[in-house]
Amino acid sequence: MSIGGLWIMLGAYGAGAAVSILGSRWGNATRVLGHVALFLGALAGLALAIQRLTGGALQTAIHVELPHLFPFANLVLTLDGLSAFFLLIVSIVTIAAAIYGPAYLKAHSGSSPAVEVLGINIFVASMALVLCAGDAMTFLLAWEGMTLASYVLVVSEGKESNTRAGLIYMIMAHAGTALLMVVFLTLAVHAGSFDFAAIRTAAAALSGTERSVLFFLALVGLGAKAGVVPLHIWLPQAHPAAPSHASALMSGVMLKMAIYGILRLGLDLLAPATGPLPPSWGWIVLALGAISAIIGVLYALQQHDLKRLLAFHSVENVGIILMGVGMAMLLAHRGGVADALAALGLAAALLHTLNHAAFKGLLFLCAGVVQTATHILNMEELGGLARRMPWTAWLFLIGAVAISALPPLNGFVSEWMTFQTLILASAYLRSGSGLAVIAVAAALALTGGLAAACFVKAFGVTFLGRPRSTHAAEAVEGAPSMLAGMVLLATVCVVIGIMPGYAMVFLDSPVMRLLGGVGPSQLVTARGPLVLLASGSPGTGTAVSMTAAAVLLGVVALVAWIVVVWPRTLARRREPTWTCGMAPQSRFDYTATAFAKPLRFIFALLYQPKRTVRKKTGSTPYVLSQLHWQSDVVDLALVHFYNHIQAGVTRVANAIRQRSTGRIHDYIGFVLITLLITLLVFGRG
Amino acid sequence: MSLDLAAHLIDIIGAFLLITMIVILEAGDLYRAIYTMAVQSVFIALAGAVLGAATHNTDLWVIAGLTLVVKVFVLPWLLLRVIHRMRIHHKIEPLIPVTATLAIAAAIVMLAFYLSSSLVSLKQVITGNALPIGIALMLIGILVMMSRRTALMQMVGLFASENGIFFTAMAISQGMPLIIEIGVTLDVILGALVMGVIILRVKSSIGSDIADLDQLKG
Amino acid sequence: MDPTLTRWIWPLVQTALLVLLGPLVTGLIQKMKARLQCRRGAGILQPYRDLLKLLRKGTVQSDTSGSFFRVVPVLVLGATCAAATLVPVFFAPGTAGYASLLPLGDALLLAGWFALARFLTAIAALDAGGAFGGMGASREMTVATLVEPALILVIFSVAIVAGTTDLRVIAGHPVGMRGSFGAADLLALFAMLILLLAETGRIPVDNPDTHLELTMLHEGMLLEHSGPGLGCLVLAHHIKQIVLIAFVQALFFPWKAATATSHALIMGLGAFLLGTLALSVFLAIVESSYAKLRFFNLPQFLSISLLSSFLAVALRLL
Amino acid sequence: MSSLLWILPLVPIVVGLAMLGVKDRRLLNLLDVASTSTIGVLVWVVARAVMQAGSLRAVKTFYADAVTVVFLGLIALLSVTTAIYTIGWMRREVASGGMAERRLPKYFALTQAFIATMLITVLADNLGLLWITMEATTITSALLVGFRRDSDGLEAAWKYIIVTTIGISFGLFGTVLVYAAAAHAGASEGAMNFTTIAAMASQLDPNIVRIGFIFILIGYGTKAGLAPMHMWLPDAHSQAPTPVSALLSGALIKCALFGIIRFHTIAIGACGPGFSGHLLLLFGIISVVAATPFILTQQNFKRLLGYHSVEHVGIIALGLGIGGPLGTYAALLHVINHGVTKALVFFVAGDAIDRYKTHTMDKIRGFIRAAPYAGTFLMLGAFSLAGTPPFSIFVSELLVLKAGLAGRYYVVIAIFLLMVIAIFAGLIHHAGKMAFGEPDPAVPRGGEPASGVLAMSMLVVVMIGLGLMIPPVLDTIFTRAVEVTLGH
Repeated sequence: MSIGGLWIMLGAYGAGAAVSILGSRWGNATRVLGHVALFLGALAGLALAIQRLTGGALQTAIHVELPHLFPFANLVLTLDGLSAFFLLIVSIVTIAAAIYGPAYLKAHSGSSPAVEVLGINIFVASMALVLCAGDAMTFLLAWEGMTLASYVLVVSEGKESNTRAGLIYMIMAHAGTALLMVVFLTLAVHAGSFDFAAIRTAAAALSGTERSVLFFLALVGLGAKAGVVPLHIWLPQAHPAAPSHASALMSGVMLKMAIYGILRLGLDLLAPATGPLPPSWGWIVLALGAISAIIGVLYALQQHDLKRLLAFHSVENVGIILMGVGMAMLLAHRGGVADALAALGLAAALLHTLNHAAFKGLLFLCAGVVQTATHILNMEELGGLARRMPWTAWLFLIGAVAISALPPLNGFVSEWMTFQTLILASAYLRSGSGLAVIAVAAALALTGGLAAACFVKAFGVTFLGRPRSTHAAEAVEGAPSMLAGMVLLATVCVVIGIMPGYAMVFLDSPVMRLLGGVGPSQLVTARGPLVLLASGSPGTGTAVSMTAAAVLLGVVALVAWIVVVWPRTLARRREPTWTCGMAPQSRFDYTATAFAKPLRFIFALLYQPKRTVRKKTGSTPYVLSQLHWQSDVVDLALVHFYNHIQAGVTRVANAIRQRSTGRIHDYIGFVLITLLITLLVFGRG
Repeated sequence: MSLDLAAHLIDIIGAFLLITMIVILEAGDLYRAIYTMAVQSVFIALAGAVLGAATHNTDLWVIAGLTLVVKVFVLPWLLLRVIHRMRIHHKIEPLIPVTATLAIAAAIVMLAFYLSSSLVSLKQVITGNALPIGIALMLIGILVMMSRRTALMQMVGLFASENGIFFTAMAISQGMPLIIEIGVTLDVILGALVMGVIILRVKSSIGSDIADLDQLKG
Repeated sequence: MDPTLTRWIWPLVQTALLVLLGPLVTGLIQKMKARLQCRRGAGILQPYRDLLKLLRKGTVQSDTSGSFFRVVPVLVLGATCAAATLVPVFFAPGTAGYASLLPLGDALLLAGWFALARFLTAIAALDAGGAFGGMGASREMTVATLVEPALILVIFSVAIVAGTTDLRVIAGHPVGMRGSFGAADLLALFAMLILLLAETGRIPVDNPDTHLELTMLHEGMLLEHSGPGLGCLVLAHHIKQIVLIAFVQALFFPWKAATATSHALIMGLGAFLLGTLALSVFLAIVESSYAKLRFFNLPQFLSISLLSSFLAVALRLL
Repeated sequence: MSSLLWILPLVPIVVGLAMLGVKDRRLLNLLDVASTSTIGVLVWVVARAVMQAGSLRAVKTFYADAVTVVFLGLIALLSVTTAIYTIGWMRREVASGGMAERRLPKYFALTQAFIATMLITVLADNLGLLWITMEATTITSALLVGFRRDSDGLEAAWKYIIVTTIGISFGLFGTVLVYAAAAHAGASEGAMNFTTIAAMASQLDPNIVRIGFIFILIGYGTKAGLAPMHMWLPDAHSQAPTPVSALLSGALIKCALFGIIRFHTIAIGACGPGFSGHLLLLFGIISVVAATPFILTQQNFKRLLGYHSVEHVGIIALGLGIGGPLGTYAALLHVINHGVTKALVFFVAGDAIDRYKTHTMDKIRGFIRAAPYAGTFLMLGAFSLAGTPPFSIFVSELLVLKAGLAGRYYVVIAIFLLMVIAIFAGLIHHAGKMAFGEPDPAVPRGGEPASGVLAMSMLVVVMIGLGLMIPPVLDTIFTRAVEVTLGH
């Protein structure tokens, strides 16, 4: 089945891409067929991944030789535990996106169906190929293919803003790829082959410093893709620009390809043959994680564009994932307790990867429905949608609770595991390093709090209160197929949240592939799938049962409902909201800007908020006839780093270009002088 | 004629060539530059003849004749026609002051000697300074092209520097194979024609010296 | 008694106790405040009366609010009660935490439940679509973001030693783990007391008994609720308060019965009641001797707790 | 079989002469396509023969080995596609009055002559003949550059012919020196033939060859557009009629490179791989660096492409300079890849410029909407030039990179990558702005000539094909070519 499954999956994606030749003439047919192919491919991928993950952790990797395309590198596909797990993620979100897609695109006829179908199929296919790549060449090809396809999706609507977003995205991604090329080619040179197997052995022979240099180069390259601060600037611009189900795939899945790359390089290819990794790796990844998490969520708080807000949250969640990865790198192969903790940390990271894919996908799809219904993404102009589109509202709420890491949904589980790893690790490391780990834990806590605040704002301002624009007032619920896709992802969130034990099985083979030792299913669910267990050494540790917790919540709430609120015996009236006696209107609602104001003040250092207030007074200066109030925050990285670079380069380039006179005598002079100098320098041996 | 006599003559001719080149370089008048170029070509032809006599290599005679015809008569005539058709004043205003150009020329000559001093093996062929003079001629020719404004001077400089190449070719290896020499000369004539055509076309359509055009830049 | 039965029984008994005593503590504090302010004040059972009254009243719901608005109160109550099951009151068989069939007692989950309750309350406040609700929600969430890290650090300062975040284990091993009550504990306790003020919404962070829009945080969010719904939220607030008080004791004064002998149980219960009384007094005194801080001074105030809790952790580790 | 070698250039010469007598545009186009495709077929045959025999020789001075085949293939491919593209392009030009009916025969004849000279250049074994035809390419193409007879065109033509002729004369001097060296090393018969000299390279006086190679590199480098001798290139390539630009950028500068490669081989034999390699490396990186600022701030579409040629010639020189089998392989591969892509982009540029009646890129908007095919090809070409897969240039740049890393030229690689990224940014910026958005209503929509689309699609197929695989046949050709170049 395995190899067959691989081919079926790729074939389906290929077919989906091929559908695009139908072109725009039969637009709907193209859309539907293309997404059907996408769906089937993802289904095959899902089956393949599950079969691979549940078929015993240590079974040998699937290994497929591709046709001999390049004389200097033979392309190989391998599917081991790690790849399979990420393939699982890709497939799940893709299935939802494929169900959701057609109706959404039908509503947004901004671009040609052919391009969209081609783009999304190749996009997903190349992500699958990145995961299945068994050699550097395939990896690089698929990696750039992924970038290119997503670029097509970003610019597919052809608006100026999209073009700009796409440009920044492409530049960052390409720079990242350049670094990856350097890393992989250096390895290939040493290995004498692009094959990962050969590279693995060759890397083991390298000196520690060489390996560290390569790893950090790769970390920067991959970080640019993962949106790690300060390489994140492209992300909040590019993700919103794409069609929503593509955004869901980009934010929910594509970033994870970078995580995969970090794991693949850090813990597999570049890892020393024996013994622990260089501590610097783990620490730096940990630091990046903490910074990205906090900065990401802080900037998310100040966004009023729904999709931009979600994009910034991807930065945050990548940070959280990196925390787990960092712990795993820090503790891996140190023996005893450390190994168990490393496994726990890696499991946490991987589980959060899956969770984030689920709820971030869900949230982007919801945002897509809102966009479809109102053609607005600016929260300030939305509001009151809950009554007109209850399904979307409830699903968004589920996503919000999950991403805010609140029980009883999946976000809490993975963050709980991360927390447990951090505390147990700090107890294990003691002293300074232990304290550093605790600091990271505090950062994680802060992140959680901010995320909650941010999503109270996002949900409340978007869906509750009164509609603040006619579009919002006339919104209609999304098409059933769109809702179906969202429900699928919501189900994943709930199931993993309430019964996380059953997800541990999937984590076994990736964790054991990278760390050896015992998998999470022995560590975390040693006491059966209903109880989660976080413990370094046997006999100690913390146990929690999400199932029981959820049941408790349900029972109490149900009892309270039946006993107290539900009974109809009591009178129930509806009156306007109390607004100190004035007639309430939508302008009384708390806006997103207002909601985020306290935090804007507290973290002013980071935001450097600019506010401009223009008052127009009437006859007397005491009567305001008009008040214009505007406030915006800056992205420090953008303002203090990237803009300077761009300006500088342009200035230099212009300066040089001004020099060129266009006089033929100068041309001749250059030739002559070059000749003379060259003769003078190299003329005599 | 014996070889070392030939070598001696070639040396003298080389000296004359350098002199003519310097005259071209600081020529303030188109006609003078062109005539000097013709004279220089005469010396090239002479060199060919001398070598031919010395080495009994009939090809060299042909080459000498060819040079005489093309470089001494055809090209100057062509240039003069162009001048005539353009009816331009034939003063040459230098872009770089003449003294400076002369200094550069001196530097070039020294560089040429410096370089050729490493080419021991060639010394044995023809004693004397054929090679450095050849290099110097060619480079100074280019110097003329870059330091004088009018397009015609650029053509003159080009031909002069080609003289340098021919001289070197004869001096260090009794000329290139005949057929190649002919082809090269043919190219030179063709090139000259095309250049002349372009110059005239610009003069007629825009009315300015083409070497002054600098619309395309950056 | 049958051990499996006890495993099931004790958490429920303790939870029930907390739920029942919740309003009483509030009443107690109100009474003491009144006394300190030389008023007679209402009887300490007043909160119960208020609750009963609320549950019997009809509801007036804002015409803009929707289904969320009605569902949230019960969910908040549910979350708070779920949190209540996690904190040991007087009985904490130390080993039970790790091995018990029904692992209740994880401090992180406790924090999680409170966060959920707060999240939902804030959302309901926005649903009404008034400025007060929004302001309350905004400020409450802001304070929460500052409280969370400190709370986590306090928990960790203890958990590092215990090697677990299970409160029943922490409370179950009074001497064995931490030895005497050291400097680290003192710092952590100090931090926790500040958090107690913040989380229970009391002066100087919040003012529980005013509806002046400029001062209120938590009350602002409840403004539009009425009848049973409001009842649920108020009750949830009472419970949250006592749960936090119990939480403080579980972390720092873990005098719990380790075995199910009647003697030990009575001792544990007594200890709990005394501790609760003490903390109530503390709250009352602080409330009546301080003024409410300006909202934008809160960060400094809370950062004190953040710092001291971090120092506590540092002392533990270094 | 070997007689094909002199028949090959004869085809365009004969056809060209015939064209002078033809007035009808369609017939001229037909002849054009016919002759070029004949060339294509003949090249195919020659290639097969060379693959079997290893090398071919005719009338003592025509010679073809694997390197020749690589360049022949490029010239043939570009001539054919250009001929096809010219059909539609010429129709537009004549209709818009850009090209007078009566001058058509001259134009086509010149093109044929141009192609013929290029063919002889790469077929010549005699280095003198190589020089002569190289100069001839300058003369013929200069006439084509200035064909429109407007001030800019003539200025460009003048700069082009003067500067490259200077370069070429340096080339001649270098040739003379090497020839002398060979003559003195005792080669009497055919002392000017590449094969002879290469065979006895080790006996040449390294000092002479060193100076000779410098002259060759600067001289032919001028024609190849290596910085800092490149300045004429953007002028000429931007002013020439579009099909000619495509040939200039795609094929002609490669012919100059062919000359350099020949002498590179000799230099390797005479003074070891170090000397010529390092010079090429130096000028390669200089070209890449020099091109960057002009690409970033360029406003004129065709000038942008001109500077891009400078960059890519630099990359080829880089590959040659890094040397070794891998680097040389990469360089030769890049010769093909860049030729194909650059021709494609010039075709697109021609369409865009005719459509929007401007060279300034800021005025070009929504090209994809206006011309779906050309617009899409523009983006594809831009990404290919920028070196992203699945396009061919990615592969060759990857190999250059790998060779550089293997040779531990870390500094060079670092500079190279920085520049490539900057250029990428500039290129995608320009292309994106042109391709997307809404064209203003005045711009004609659709109506793309089938011939143009066909020509472009042919190139795109090659471009993507070579990006996805290197067929074994090509691989063997390139491997042989590498051996020849490195003188094994």
